[in-house]
Amino acid sequence: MTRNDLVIRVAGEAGEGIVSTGQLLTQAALRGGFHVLTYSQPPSEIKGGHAFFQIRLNAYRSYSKGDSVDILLAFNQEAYDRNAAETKDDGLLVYDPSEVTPSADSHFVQVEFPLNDIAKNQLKFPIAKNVVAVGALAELFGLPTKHLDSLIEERWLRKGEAVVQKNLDALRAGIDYVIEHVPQRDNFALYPEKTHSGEIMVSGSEAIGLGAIAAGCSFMSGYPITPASDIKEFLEVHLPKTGGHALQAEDELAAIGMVLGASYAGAKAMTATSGPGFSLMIEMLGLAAMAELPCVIVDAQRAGPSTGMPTRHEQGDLNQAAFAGHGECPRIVLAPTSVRDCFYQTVNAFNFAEKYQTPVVLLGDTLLNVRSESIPRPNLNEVNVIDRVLFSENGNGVDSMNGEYNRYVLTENGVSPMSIPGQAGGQYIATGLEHNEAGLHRYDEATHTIMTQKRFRKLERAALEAPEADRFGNPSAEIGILTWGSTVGSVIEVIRNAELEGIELDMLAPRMLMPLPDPQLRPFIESKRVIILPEVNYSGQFANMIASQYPRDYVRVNIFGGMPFRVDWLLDKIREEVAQHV
Amino acid sequence: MTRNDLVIRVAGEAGEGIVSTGQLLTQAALRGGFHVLTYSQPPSEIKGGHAFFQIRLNAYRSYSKGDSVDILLAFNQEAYDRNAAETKDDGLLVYDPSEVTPSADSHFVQVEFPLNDIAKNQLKFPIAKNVVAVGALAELFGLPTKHLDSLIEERWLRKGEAVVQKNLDALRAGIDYVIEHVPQRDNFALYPEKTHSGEIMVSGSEAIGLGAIAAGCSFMSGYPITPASDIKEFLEVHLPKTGGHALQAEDELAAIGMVLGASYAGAKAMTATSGPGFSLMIEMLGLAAMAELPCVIVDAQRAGPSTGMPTRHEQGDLNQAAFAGHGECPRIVLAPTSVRDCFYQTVNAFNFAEKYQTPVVLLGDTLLNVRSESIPRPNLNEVNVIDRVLFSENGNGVDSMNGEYNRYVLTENGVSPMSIPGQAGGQYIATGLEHNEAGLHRYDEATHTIMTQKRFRKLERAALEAPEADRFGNPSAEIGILTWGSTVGSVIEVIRNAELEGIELDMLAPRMLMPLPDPQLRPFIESKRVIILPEVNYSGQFANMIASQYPRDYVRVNIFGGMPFRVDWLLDKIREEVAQHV
Amino acid sequence: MSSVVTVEKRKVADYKGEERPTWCPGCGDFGVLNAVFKALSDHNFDPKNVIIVSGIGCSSRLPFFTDAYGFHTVHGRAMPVAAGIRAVQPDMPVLAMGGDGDAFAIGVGHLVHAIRRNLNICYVVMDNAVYGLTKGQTSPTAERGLATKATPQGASDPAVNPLLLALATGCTFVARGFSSKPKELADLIARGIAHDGFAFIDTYSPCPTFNTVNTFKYYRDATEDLPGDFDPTDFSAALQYAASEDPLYLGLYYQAEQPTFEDHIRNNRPEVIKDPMTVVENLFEQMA
Amino acid sequence: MSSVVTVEKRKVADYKGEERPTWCPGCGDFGVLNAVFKALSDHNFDPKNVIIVSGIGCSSRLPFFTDAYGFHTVHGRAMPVAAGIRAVQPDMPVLAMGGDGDAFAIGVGHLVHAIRRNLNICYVVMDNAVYGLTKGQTSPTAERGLATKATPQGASDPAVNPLLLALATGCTFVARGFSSKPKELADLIARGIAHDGFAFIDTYSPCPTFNTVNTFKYYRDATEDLPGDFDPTDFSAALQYAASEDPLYLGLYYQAEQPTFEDHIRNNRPEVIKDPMTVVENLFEQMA
Ligand SMILES: Cc1ncc(C[n+]2csc(CCOP(=O)(O)OP(=O)(O)O)c2C)c(N)n1
Ligand SMILES: Cc1ncc(C[n+]2csc(CCOP(=O)(O)OP(=O)(O)O)c2C)c(N)n1
Ligand code: SF4
Ligand code: SF4
Ligand SMILES: [Mg+2]
Ligand SMILES: [Mg+2]
Repeated sequence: MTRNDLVIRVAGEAGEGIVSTGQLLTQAALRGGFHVLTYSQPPSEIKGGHAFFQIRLNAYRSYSKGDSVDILLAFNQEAYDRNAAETKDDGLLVYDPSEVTPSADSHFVQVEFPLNDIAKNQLKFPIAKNVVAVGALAELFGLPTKHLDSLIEERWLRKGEAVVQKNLDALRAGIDYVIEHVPQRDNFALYPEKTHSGEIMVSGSEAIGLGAIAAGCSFMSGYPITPASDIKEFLEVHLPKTGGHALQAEDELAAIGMVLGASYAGAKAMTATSGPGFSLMIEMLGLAAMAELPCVIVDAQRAGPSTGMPTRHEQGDLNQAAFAGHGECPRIVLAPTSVRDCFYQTVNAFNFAEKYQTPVVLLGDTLLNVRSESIPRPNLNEVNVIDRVLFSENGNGVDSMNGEYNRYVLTENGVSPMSIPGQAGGQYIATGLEHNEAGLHRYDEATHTIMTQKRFRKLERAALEAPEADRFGNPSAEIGILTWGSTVGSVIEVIRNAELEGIELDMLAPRMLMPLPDPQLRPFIESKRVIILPEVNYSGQFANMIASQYPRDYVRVNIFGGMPFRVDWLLDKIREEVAQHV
Repeated sequence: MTRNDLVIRVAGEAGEGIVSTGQLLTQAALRGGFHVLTYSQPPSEIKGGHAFFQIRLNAYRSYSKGDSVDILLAFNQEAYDRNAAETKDDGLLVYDPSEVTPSADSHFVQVEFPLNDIAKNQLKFPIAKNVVAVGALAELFGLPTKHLDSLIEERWLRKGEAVVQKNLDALRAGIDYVIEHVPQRDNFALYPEKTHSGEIMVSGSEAIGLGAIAAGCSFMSGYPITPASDIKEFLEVHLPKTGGHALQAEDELAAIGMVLGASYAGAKAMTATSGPGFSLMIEMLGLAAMAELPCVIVDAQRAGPSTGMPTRHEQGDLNQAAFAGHGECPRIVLAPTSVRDCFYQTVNAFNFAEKYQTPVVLLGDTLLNVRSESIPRPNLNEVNVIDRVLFSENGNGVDSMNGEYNRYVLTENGVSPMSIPGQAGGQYIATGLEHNEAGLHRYDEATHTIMTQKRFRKLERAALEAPEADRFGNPSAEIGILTWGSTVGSVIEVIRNAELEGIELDMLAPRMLMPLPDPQLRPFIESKRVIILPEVNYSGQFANMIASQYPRDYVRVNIFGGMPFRVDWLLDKIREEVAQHV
Repeated sequence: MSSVVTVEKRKVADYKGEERPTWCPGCGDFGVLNAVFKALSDHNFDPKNVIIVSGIGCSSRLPFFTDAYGFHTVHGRAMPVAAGIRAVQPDMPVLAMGGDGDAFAIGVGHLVHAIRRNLNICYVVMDNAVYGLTKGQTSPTAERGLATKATPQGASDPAVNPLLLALATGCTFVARGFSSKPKELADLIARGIAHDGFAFIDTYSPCPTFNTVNTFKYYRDATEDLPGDFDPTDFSAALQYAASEDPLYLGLYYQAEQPTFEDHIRNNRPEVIKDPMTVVENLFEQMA
Repeated sequence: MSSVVTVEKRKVADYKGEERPTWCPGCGDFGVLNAVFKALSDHNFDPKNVIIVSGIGCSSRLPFFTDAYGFHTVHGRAMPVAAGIRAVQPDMPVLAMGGDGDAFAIGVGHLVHAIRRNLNICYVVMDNAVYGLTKGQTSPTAERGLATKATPQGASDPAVNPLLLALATGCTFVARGFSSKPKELADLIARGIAHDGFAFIDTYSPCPTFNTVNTFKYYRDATEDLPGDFDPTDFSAALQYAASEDPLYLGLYYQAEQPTFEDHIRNNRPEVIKDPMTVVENLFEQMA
C-alpha cells in the first residue's frame, strides 16, 4: 500500500517530553521533505494532566490537523484511554507495557515498546526516553536516518560530544527496536511522491511575528495571555535586532495605550492578545479610530465567553472585532486562513493601518497560532511595505488658504497626511474628541457629520483594496461555501474529498471581514444556488454579517465545542444539504 | 388663533440661570396642566460658553423636542446669533436691548425687554433677573399666576418671608411688563383643551433611578460620566432609604466588578455609564454572562466614537450593546422609547436580569436621559417585580442522583436556581471558566456545547416575553417605520403630521433589541410593502441587525450630527420615499 | 458540595472541597491553602458563611479547592468584586486570594482603592514573582534582571515593594507570610480575618516550575522573622522594616483601627428603612 | 498652528497655542499653564520638539492651549501613552498633565507602573480634589466628608496621599506645587523636565466652580515651603514630610538617580542594527 498521509500522536503526562518528542520528529520530517502540520492540546490544568502533540505528515500539503490518528504513541494509561477513540481502527498503537494495558477488544495493530526499560536499563540514560521514541516513530514511517542524526548533533552540540553520542545511541536503540519487532511496518511507511524543497517550519504566532518585522513594525507591547503570549515573546527577542522594542505592559489597557503612544510618535506599532485582553482594549480601539492612529491588534481567539477555555479553539470574536466600541467606530478586520497566511495578512494589517490611519484587528485563533506548518519560504522581494503619508511643508496636508498644516484635512479618500513629533509646523493635538480639520475639538452638526463620513470613507476605499480572498474548488459549482479564518483548512479538505465522490463545491473565504469586500462577495453570493456558512461559533457571527448586507437564504453550519471542524463530519453535513437541494 | 403647542427657548451664557429659569417655568407649566417636554444643550465647554434650555408646552402629549422655536428669550448677543435660525419666522423674540441687537432683516415679532434694568434698577435685586423672565414668559403664553406664586413660595420659603416677597415682586414685574408692552400676545397664548391631571415631571435619568428602586435594586456602583452621572447621584441619595447603597467606584472596571460581587451576594445590582465607560465594562459583561449573574448596565449613549461629543446625542452604541464581548456572550438589550418608558424598561431590565440570570443592557441616550417630561404617574400596584429563583434544599436545583445542589443544573428554559452565600449546601464557585452543572471548570467538547446552548436558551425564552413593542399609526398602512429608542418620539410626530397630508404610516419600535423579538418583528416585516429604518447613527446598526435575520429590502435613513431627528426633515425624507414607491 | 458540617469545632478537613488542587507538585500554593484551612478552622466558621474571592492565575484557583462559597473572577478584579459582596453581606467573612500578577500588575489600581476604603476583608497574595498560569513571565515583584524561560532577557523593571505600597496607601493591617511556614501563615491569616478593616498579607509562595531563582530555599535564606519586640502600631518602624531588602522580614508589620467601608455604608442608612415602593411613591409626590 | 519660532531665546508667548483656554474664570489651571510655558521657555525648547500628553478632565485640556505636539488621550491612560511615545522618541521631552481623578482614580494603576519603570517624563497632576469636567464629584484626593453639589453626602473614603504613594513605589523625583505660586511651580516643572527619570509633581490647582472648600485661600493657609535645609536625597525624611497633614509642604521632597525605562530600551539593542528584511531572512534560515 502506498500511503502519503499519516497522523502520529504522542500522548502522555504534560511536561514529560511530549512536546519535545513531537518537535524533534517534526523537524526531522521537514528536513526529510515531508509537508508537516502539527496540532497539540496543552493540558487544561497547570502542570501534569494529559497532553498530546500530533503531527500530520503528507506528501502533499495538508490543510487540517487530520480527523483521526494513524499511529498513537501512548506514554501512560490515561494517554491510551483518552486517545484510543480518535485512533483509526486499523491504526498502530505503540505503548510501553509497563505503563499501559490496552483494552481487550482493541482492534489496533499493537506494538509493545519497553521505552522506559530501554532508556533506563539498556542505555542507562533515562531522560533519553523521548529520543528513543523519536527513533522508533521515524523508523515506522520510514524517515532516512541522516536527518535525525544531524538534528541531534545540532541540538546537543553545545553540551559536548559525549551527550551527542548518547542521544545518537538512544535514537539508534529506538530504530533497532522497531526494525526487530515490527517487521510489517510497510503499512505505515510514507512514500512521498512529491516532496517540497526548502520549506520552513513556523507556528502561526511566529508567522505573525515575522510578518510584523517584515512590515516594519518597531514597537510591540503586550500582556501575557494564552494563546497570544508567544507573539510577544518572539518579538521581545527579535525586534531589538531591528532597533525596535517589545515589552510587557502592566495590563492590556496599558499595552494598547503604549501602542497608540508609539504610533503617535511615528512607529508602526502593535499588540497581541486574546479575547479577555481584547475586551479590555475596546475603549482605546475607539481612540485610535477617532484620532486616526495606525495600529495593529492581534486577537488570537480562544473559546469564550469570559475566561472560557483558554486552551481551546473558537471563532467567537468576530462580532467583537467588527462591532465593539461605542459610537461609530471604524476599523479594519483581517483574518488569515492558514499559518502561511498569518505572515502575509500581518504585513497587510500594517499596510492598511498605516495607509488608512486606522486600527486593524487581525483575527488569529488557537488552532492557527499554536500549530506549526511547513510553508514555502516567503519571497521577501515580493513583500510590499506601505508607510504612512506624511505632511510636507508647502505640500501635503497644508491648507492652501492659510498655509498651515491641518492634521485632519479633508481629502477624497479620507486619508490626511500625518506629522511626526519633531516635524516643524506639524504640531497638532491627537484627541478622542470630535474635531475639525485642524484637530481642534468641535461639537457642531456639520463637523461631526463630515468627520464621521471622512473616517468611514477610508474604509470604503480599503474594501476595494482587500487582499485577494482564499478560493478553492470548482468556480462553476452551484454550491458555495463561504467561510473565514482557520476553518478554511477543514473546508479545503472537505472539497477535495467531496470531489472524489463527485460533489462539486466552491469555496470563498474573504480575508478582509470588516469592511466586507463587496467585489469579492457579491458575484459569489449571486452566482450560487446554495451557500453554506460553516463557522466554529454558536450564533453564526460571519453569517449574520453576510446576511445583513446580502439578503438571501444561507445554510449555517455551526459547532462550538472548543474544537475545529472534523473534515468527515463537515462533509457529512454538506452531503445532507446537497441531498436536500437536489 | 387657538394654539396648543408652543416651544420656548431661553438662551444665554452657561451657568447664568438658563437652567433655573427653564426649570421654574417647566414646573409652573406642569402645575398649570400643560404637558411639558424639555430639551437642553449644555455648553461644550467647561464653564461659560453658550447654553440653552427649551420647553415645549402642549395641550396634548408631545413626543419630540419640537423642530423650531416659537418664543426665543435671548440673554445676550451670542444667544441671539446662534438661535435665531431655529426660531420660526413669525416667532417672538424677547431680548434685553442693552445686550442684544437683532439683525436688521429679522422677521420676528420683537419685544424689547429691559431685564437687567428691571432687576437692577427697578427691583434693586439683580439676581432676580431669571424670575422676572419667568414671569414675562408665563404671561406670554397665559399661565395662571397662582401656579407661579406657590412655586416661588415653596422654593424660597426656607430663605425667609422677605426673600419670597422679593421674588414675588420680581415675578409680578415680569408679568406687568408683558401686559403693558405686548398687547397682542394672544398669538402666543396657549389654550389647553385637554389638560392632564396629576402628572409628574421627571427626567429620563430620574425615571431610570425610580425604576431601579421600584424593581428592588439595592446596590449601584458607578463612575461619573456625562450624561449618566445623574443616575448615580440620584441613587446615592435615595437608595439608602430602602436599605440599599450606591457609590462611586474608582473606575468603570471597578463599578461593574462591584455590581457582580453584589449580585453574587444576593442583591439586585446595577451600574450606569456612557460609551467610554461601557467600553471598559466589556470584559466583565462576559463574566456576568458566563457565571450567569443578573445585573443591569445602563448605557446612556452619547455621540462617539471615543470621547466624541460628551453632550451630544447619538444612537451609536447598539452594536456595542448587542455584540461586544469576546466569545459567544449572551445578554439582553432593552431600549426605552420615552422618558416614561425609561421607568418601565428599567423595571423590565431588572426582571429579565433576575429571571434569566444574565446581564441586561438598557440603552438610554443624551436626549432621553437629560430631558424632562410630564408623564402620567406610574401605578405602582401594576408594577410586576420578579425575583431570582433560589435553590431550596431537597427541591429546586438539587441533583436527584446525588442529592447535591448543582448551581448550573440543566433545565428546559436554561435557568438554574441560584444560591446566596449563607445558604446551607448552596456553596459553589462562580467562574468565568467553562464549567459543568456543579460549576467546576471543564473543557471537554460536550460540556462547552451543552452549556453554550443552555446560556442561549435563556435568551430564546426571554425573546418570547419581550415587552410589548411601541406601536403608532395605522396598522394597515403599507409603509412601515421600524425604529428604536428615543427616535420613536420624532417618528410619532412624523406619523401624526403625515396623516394630515393623507400619508398613512405604521410604526413598530421593539423595546427588546437583543435577542430580537421575532413574534413582534416577523408579522410587521412581512406585511409592509416598504420599511423605513430611521436611526441616529452612521451605519444603520439596528438596520443591520434586522437585515441579518429578515432578508428583504429596507430603506435606511441615517443622520449623525449629534442631534435628534427633526420632524419636518424626516417627514420630507418619507415623502420622497413614498413618492418613489407609488 | 458536601452538606453542612454540624460538629461543634470544625477541623481542617471540613473546609476541603471535592476538587483536588491541580497545582504542580511542589507548588507553594499548597502550603497557603493549608494555612487557609487552618485559619478558617481556628475561627470555626461554617463554610457556608465564608466567601473566597480570587482573580485569575494558578493561585486564584484556590476557591475551587475549598468548600466555601467562592467567586473566581477575572484577572485583576478580585478587589471590586469583594467590595460589592461586602456592601451587600457586610457580616460574612470574605477572603481574597490571588497571585502577584493579579494583585500588582493588572489589579494594582483596585488594590490601592480597596485599601483606601479600608474594605473589611483579608487579602492573601501568593507571591512567586512570575505569572505561573501563563507559563512563567516575570511579574511586578520580580527583581530586575530575573530571567525565566518566557522572559529570557530578564525582568526589565525594578520590583514593586508590596508592603510599602500598602503602607503608603493607608492599609490598616500589613503582613508578610511564607508558604513554608504554615503555622505562622495560618496565624497571620486568622488575625487578618479577625482584623476590622483591610488585612493585606503578601505571602512568598514559590513556583518551582517557572521560577528557579526564588525557590523555597531562596526565601528560607532571605527571610527572617520581625524582631520579637517589634511594635506593629509604629508606622515609621513599619515603613523602615518594609523597605529592608536584606533580610526580608516575615510577620505583622502594622495594624491600626480606622473606620471601614462597611461602617460607611451602615452610617449612610437612615434609622427607618422603607419599602422600595413607598420610597418611589414619595418621590413621585415630590415630582408632581 | 503657528510656524516655527527661530529666535535664540524663546519667550512664554512662543508656547501659546491658537486656542484660548476654556477654563472657568478663576480656575487654578491657568496658573499651571503659565508655569508650563515658563518652564518650557527656561529650557528654550522648540515647541515642535515637545510632546504634552494628558488624560480627560478640565486640566487634561491643557495641551490644546499650547503650541507643542500633544496627545489628549482617554481618561486615566496618559501614562501608558507617554511610555509608548518615549519608547519611540526617547530624546524628546515629554510632559504629562492631568487631573487628580485621572491620575489617582482610574489611572492609578498605570501611575504605579510608570513610576516603577522610571519612565523619563515629567508628570504634573492638577489636584483640585474634585472631578471638574463632570461637574464636581469628589475625587480620591478629597478629604473624607468633603461635600460638593454632586456629592452632597460627602466623600466616603479617606484621601490618598499622592506623595506617599509616589515615594513608596520608587519615584525618583517627588514634589508638590501650587498653582498660585507660579514661579516656584515653573521652577519645579523645569527641574522635573531636567530630571533623568520619572518626575512627579502633585500640584494644588483649585476648582472654584465645584470645590468651595479647597480654595486658593485654603491652600495658602494650609501650605508651607519645605524647610530651607531640607535634604531631598533623604528618603525617610521625604516619607515623614510627605505624611504631614498640617502643614502641607510645598517643594521638592525627593530626588534620586536610577536607571530609566529609556536606558533599558537602549541597553536592549544590539550594537549592530539590522534591516528588518535581513532579520526576517535570518530567522527563515533558522526555521528551515
Ligand atoms: C485580562 C486578562 N489578561 C491576561 C490573562 C492571562 N493570565 C492568566 S493568569 C495570568 C497571570 C497569573 O499570574 P499571577 O497572578 O502571579 O498568578 P500565578 O499564576 O503566578 O499564581 C495572566 C496574565 C487573563 N486571563 N485575562
Ligand atoms: C472612561 C471614562 N470614564 C469617565 C469619563 C468622564 N470623565 C471625564 S473627566 C472626568 C474626571 C475629571 O476629573 P479630574 O481628572 O480630576 O480632572 P479635572 O476636571 O478636575 O481637572 C471623568 C470622570 C470619561 N471621559 N471616560
Ligand atoms: S506553574 Fe508555578 S504557580 Fe502554577 S501551579 Fe505550577 S508551581 Fe504553582
Ligand atoms: S470646573 Fe473647576 S477645574 Fe474645571 S475649568 Fe472650571 S474651575 Fe477649573
Ligand atoms: Mg504569580
Ligand atoms: Mg480634578
